[in-house]
Amino acid sequence: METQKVAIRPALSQAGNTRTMSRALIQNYWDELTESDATAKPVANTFVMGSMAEVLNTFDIPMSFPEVAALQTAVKGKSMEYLLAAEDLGHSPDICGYVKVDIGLHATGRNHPLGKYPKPGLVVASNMCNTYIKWAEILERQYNCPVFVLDLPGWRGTGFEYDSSSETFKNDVKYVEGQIRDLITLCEEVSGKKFDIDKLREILGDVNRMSELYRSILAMNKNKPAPFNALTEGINYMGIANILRGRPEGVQFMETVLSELEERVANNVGAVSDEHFRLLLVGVACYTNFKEFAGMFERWSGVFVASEYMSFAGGGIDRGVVYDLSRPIESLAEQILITAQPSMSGIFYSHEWQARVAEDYDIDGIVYHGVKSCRTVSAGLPDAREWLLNHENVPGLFIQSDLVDSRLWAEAQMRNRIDAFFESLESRRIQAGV
Amino acid sequence: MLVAGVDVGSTQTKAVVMTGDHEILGRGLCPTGARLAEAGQTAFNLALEESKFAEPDVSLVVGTGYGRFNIDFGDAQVTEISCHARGAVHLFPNTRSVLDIGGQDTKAIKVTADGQVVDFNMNDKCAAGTGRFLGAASDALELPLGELGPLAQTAKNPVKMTTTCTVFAESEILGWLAKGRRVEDVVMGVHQAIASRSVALLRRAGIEPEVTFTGGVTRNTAMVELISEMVGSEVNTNEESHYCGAIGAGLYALDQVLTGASAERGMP
Amino acid sequence: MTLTAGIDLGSSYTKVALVDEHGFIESTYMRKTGFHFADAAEESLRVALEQKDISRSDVDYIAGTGFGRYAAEISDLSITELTCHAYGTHRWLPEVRTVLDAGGQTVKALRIDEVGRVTAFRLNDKCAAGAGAFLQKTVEYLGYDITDIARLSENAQDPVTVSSVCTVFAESEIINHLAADRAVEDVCAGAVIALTGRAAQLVKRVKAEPPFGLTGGLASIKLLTDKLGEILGSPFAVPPDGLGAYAGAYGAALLAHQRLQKRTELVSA
Amino acid sequence: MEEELSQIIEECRTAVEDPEYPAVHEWLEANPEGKVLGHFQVYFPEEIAHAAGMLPLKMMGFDTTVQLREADAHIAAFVCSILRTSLEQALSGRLDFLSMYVTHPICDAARHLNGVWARQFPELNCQILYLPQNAASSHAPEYLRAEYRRIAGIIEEITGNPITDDSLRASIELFNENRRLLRELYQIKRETPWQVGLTDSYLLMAAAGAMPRERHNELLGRALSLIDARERNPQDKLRIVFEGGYCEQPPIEMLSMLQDVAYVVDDDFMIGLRWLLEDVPTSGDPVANLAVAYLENSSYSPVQRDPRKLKEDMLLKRIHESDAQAAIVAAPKMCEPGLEEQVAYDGALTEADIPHLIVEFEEKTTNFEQARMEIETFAESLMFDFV
Repeated sequence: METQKVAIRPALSQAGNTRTMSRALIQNYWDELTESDATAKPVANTFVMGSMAEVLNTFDIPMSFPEVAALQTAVKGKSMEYLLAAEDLGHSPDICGYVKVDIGLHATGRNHPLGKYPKPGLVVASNMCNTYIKWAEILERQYNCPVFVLDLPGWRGTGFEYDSSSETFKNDVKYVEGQIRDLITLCEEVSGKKFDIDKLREILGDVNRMSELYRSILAMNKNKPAPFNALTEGINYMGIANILRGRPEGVQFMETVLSELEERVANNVGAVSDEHFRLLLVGVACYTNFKEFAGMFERWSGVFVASEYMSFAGGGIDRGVVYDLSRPIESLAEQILITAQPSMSGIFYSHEWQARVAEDYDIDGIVYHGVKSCRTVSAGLPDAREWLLNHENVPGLFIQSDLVDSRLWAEAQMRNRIDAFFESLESRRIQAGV
Repeated sequence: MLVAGVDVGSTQTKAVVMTGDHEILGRGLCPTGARLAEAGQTAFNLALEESKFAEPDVSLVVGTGYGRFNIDFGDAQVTEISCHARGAVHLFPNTRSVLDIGGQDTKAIKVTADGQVVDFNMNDKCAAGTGRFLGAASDALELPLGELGPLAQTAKNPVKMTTTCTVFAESEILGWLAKGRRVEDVVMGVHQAIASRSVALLRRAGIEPEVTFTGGVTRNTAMVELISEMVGSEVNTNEESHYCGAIGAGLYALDQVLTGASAERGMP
Repeated sequence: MTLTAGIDLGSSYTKVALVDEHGFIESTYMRKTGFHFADAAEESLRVALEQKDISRSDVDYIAGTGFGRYAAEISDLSITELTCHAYGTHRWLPEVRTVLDAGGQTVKALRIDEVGRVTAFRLNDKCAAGAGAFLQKTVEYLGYDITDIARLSENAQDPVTVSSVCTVFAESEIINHLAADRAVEDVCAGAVIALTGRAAQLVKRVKAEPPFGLTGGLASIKLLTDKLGEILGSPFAVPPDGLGAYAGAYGAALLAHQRLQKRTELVSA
Repeated sequence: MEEELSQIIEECRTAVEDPEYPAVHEWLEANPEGKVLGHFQVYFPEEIAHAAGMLPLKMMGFDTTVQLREADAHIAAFVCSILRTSLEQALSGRLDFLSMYVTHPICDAARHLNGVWARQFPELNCQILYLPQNAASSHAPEYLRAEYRRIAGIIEEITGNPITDDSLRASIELFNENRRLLRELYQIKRETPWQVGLTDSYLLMAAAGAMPRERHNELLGRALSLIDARERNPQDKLRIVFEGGYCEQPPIEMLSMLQDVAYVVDDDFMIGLRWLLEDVPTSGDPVANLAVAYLENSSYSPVQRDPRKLKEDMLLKRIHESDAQAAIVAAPKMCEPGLEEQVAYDGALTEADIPHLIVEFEEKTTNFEQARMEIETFAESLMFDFV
């Protein structure tokens, strides 16, 4: 077999800070959950998109993110045992693997490789993914805990931009604001604490700050070479953005990342050695074979300079959250609605977003990775791919596997498609006479 | 000066030996079987035999196909997507779209005038509609692959196969036979299923004439007719089409010898 | 004596069992089904009768089962292979509460009650390298045939992993293992283990309870039987003297006797 | 009499099964200025479109009569048949008569339909109707009223016809009549299932979404009296409930197989057509009435979240009210919401000691051997007397 070229990152004074820090923060996250479980402190099971971290943090209700937990079991090579445990209970091979890993964790003593997986004392699920709601109902049945469904009407038109001056928007805001007030009442019951609007205000301020930093981080990859790999490193940035949304540690983390990236740029250090192809990832990665997956691109010196995942799965934090602290609840309702769009209509009309990113980040090609587990992300990819190719002349590769189900990983087929894609990108260069 | 291209596919291995001015002196063909390296060597030897030259006379060998990394005597590897594209344009210079129905992958490729890949589409994460589907039919019907095409052409009233999944195929075929349908009508149904699935792949990038059909299945006249019919124009094939991947590999070998440009496209 | 025939028209093989009122098997016969179910049924019955020179007129009732049950005009009644399999196995192994039938095209897990009635069942997901045909293709690819599976798989040192769910991609995994020069035995065993894992999953999904029984063509593969027992924590019993393949035909013939009885009761009443 | 009935059923079958939409074209010939609104499963307040003189058409999938040529190029694998076939219908030009297309994000795959349609048909007005997923919220009715008004506004623009309270009331009355007739049909299924077979009752019901309601009221009204007049004898068959037909529909051939082995005394086929359980009041604000009816007086499905309607409880209720002995819990291949209910249904039915079978089906299939075997085995296990 041929030898793999894997990019080596040179040592930097800052280098590794981000990694050690994110590892520590993730361990803290698990320690907090483990402790809450031990002390029977009610934990909120919430999801990365539309987590309502702003409200939950106001009541110091610890948040447990099942997607993050499931992803980590896959990276640790443990997802299949949980997934199969769920299938043994009768769950279909054709439903979301994240859901099954979660069910498996709950069915096998809630022992996660990184800590104790807590019982939910409250489930918050938005409709940003329909499966969240089904998922919440599964937990509701098992633990009969309170379930709060945050219903966020997406943009109705067939465009990508959300018209926040419209009547529709005003009506949606009323609906969402009402729901947020209901959630606040529910949190008061669950936590036994009174609602403190000033604390909410403070948290909203942190989210504003984090969002600003997150945006600057993404923008760093407009540099050549791109300082970070949106596939391998971006996943950490986004993970922290989700689990520490509205917490000062989260803000500090983003500051560290930004300064590390600034230093990489100053030293002209790229995420992969001799950056050769600049790529955009649309869809999500394959975590059961994460290293092989990333390696298949790195051996061609291809770097993911941007990833749609870092947008929609961050609950829209990349779109610039600007809460008006003078009217916290109203502003929360408005901003949630606006920033929810990338994860709602945004996914369906994302061809416009992709075209813009391809332009701004000088992308050579787009990798569309569809996963069986996530129809929210995957169902429309072939159509978007076709649009980008025919309207913007941006080449795209369409591949499929799964997030957590290694039975859907076919290495030979995957490699063959990826190699062929890079060969065709090279051909395009020859054409262009570059 | 001689070069060679060896295409180790999942079912068959093909090799050609060609001269600096693209003349094909020898062809080799053998089943791939379990030992990929051996298959590559065998096909290469057969090609050498026909060419009346010996291995040392060949200055460069490029491997392609699933087993491309197993060809220990190969100097470089290129995927069969690039090779089929290159080979197709070589065989039919007006080619803009290429279709190859392979054992595990069906490829629909859009190419430029000089055989560079613009876009390609392959079967989804599921082997639906690949050449393997014909294999399943021949297993289920206990008929040799070679007989399927001619048999299909005698069909009067083809069945509608609803699955293109090879795993489902056998039971659906038996299902039709159990319903008393004629064997040729079932076989034609199988051909139509693969053809429409393959043409759907071509459509993903937009079908641009001329369409050239490559690979082993080109010897199946029923399939060639069906695809022409669905594409809406006669698709190109000839006796060399079967070796198209190997020919493309040979051409890449030639590039490297002549220009020194690494045949492995873009590998820095 | 009254005699009934059970004809199991499987997608690959047709099996016949002639059974008397005590459940004693008078004659059995098996042949490839081919495409003409009616002929296959007629032919097999004829041979089964000839073997023991029984005349056609001595057969009081015929029950057809299996994939082609509707095409067999000669049968008085058609019953599904699941019902027949369960009942046939039940009569051989009365204590068994869960039957796994591992055949060429499908693998079935059945939970049965104390009278041999199916209370729950599950068939392999078609979109999975689940059934015997997968093993067959694998060994053929390795240059052996189905009869070698047992031997090869038992001599494995370090079985490979086959994770892909699609048969076709599973095949390509096998190609890749061979390309990586893994031993034929290890590859074969890997395939058997992959299939065993899926079969075990099916058994779990019918909320299986031991004792377990195993029927069907693959019952002869020791590695499979052992692994299954290992995974599910209880051994798998197999029907007497290699009759496993006839479970469906036997069950059909037995159920035919029940119908026959009911009919005579009705007549006398 | 039987002949007249079979003529009615044939008209319904054509409307439901013919991929050329003959019933729609007939209507368009009679109303040259008429406009058609296509709405994807599960529910759409068709009264609003009707009030503006539009013909509401329920997007259904098709079996093998529609060959997938284009659709797979636009939508990923791992999605159900109805998404593919309905998209294929549009891409093949058979739906060119549509002036408006509305989806409700019922599932993660269907959410993409609007985007795909919008990219493929820039001229067509594609709208998303956001029905509340927090149905029990006290804020939902007001939100939904405004959302219906928004849709009404777009319909008024497209048709140029104002939707007045009175025109809407008239439409509500027409649809109330249709709902009444459908309730009657289902009452027959529950009380005297031998009077009408499953495929016939299905076609009679489903046709409501595929032809003008005026015509459907006529046909169904007449059919019901003919069915009533039948003198058929009950057979010794199982009484079962079929659950799982709320969106993609099982192929007719599967239904006829079902009716061979059992009486299907209740089901959730095309539940959107029967979503509103009672007459919608015509007094007061009709738009508000429609919104309230959707939320407060409606059926259930795996794609609506309403804590007041726990699905397993609703299924048990359906089984008891129809006095069924057993249930078939089905889901279309790749249907995530449907599949996600199965374990809960299984648990609830096991606990209630109701024999049940869990099966998968796919609209686009001719191969029923497995489904047939599973269903027959299920019936045999309940009907054979083993010794």
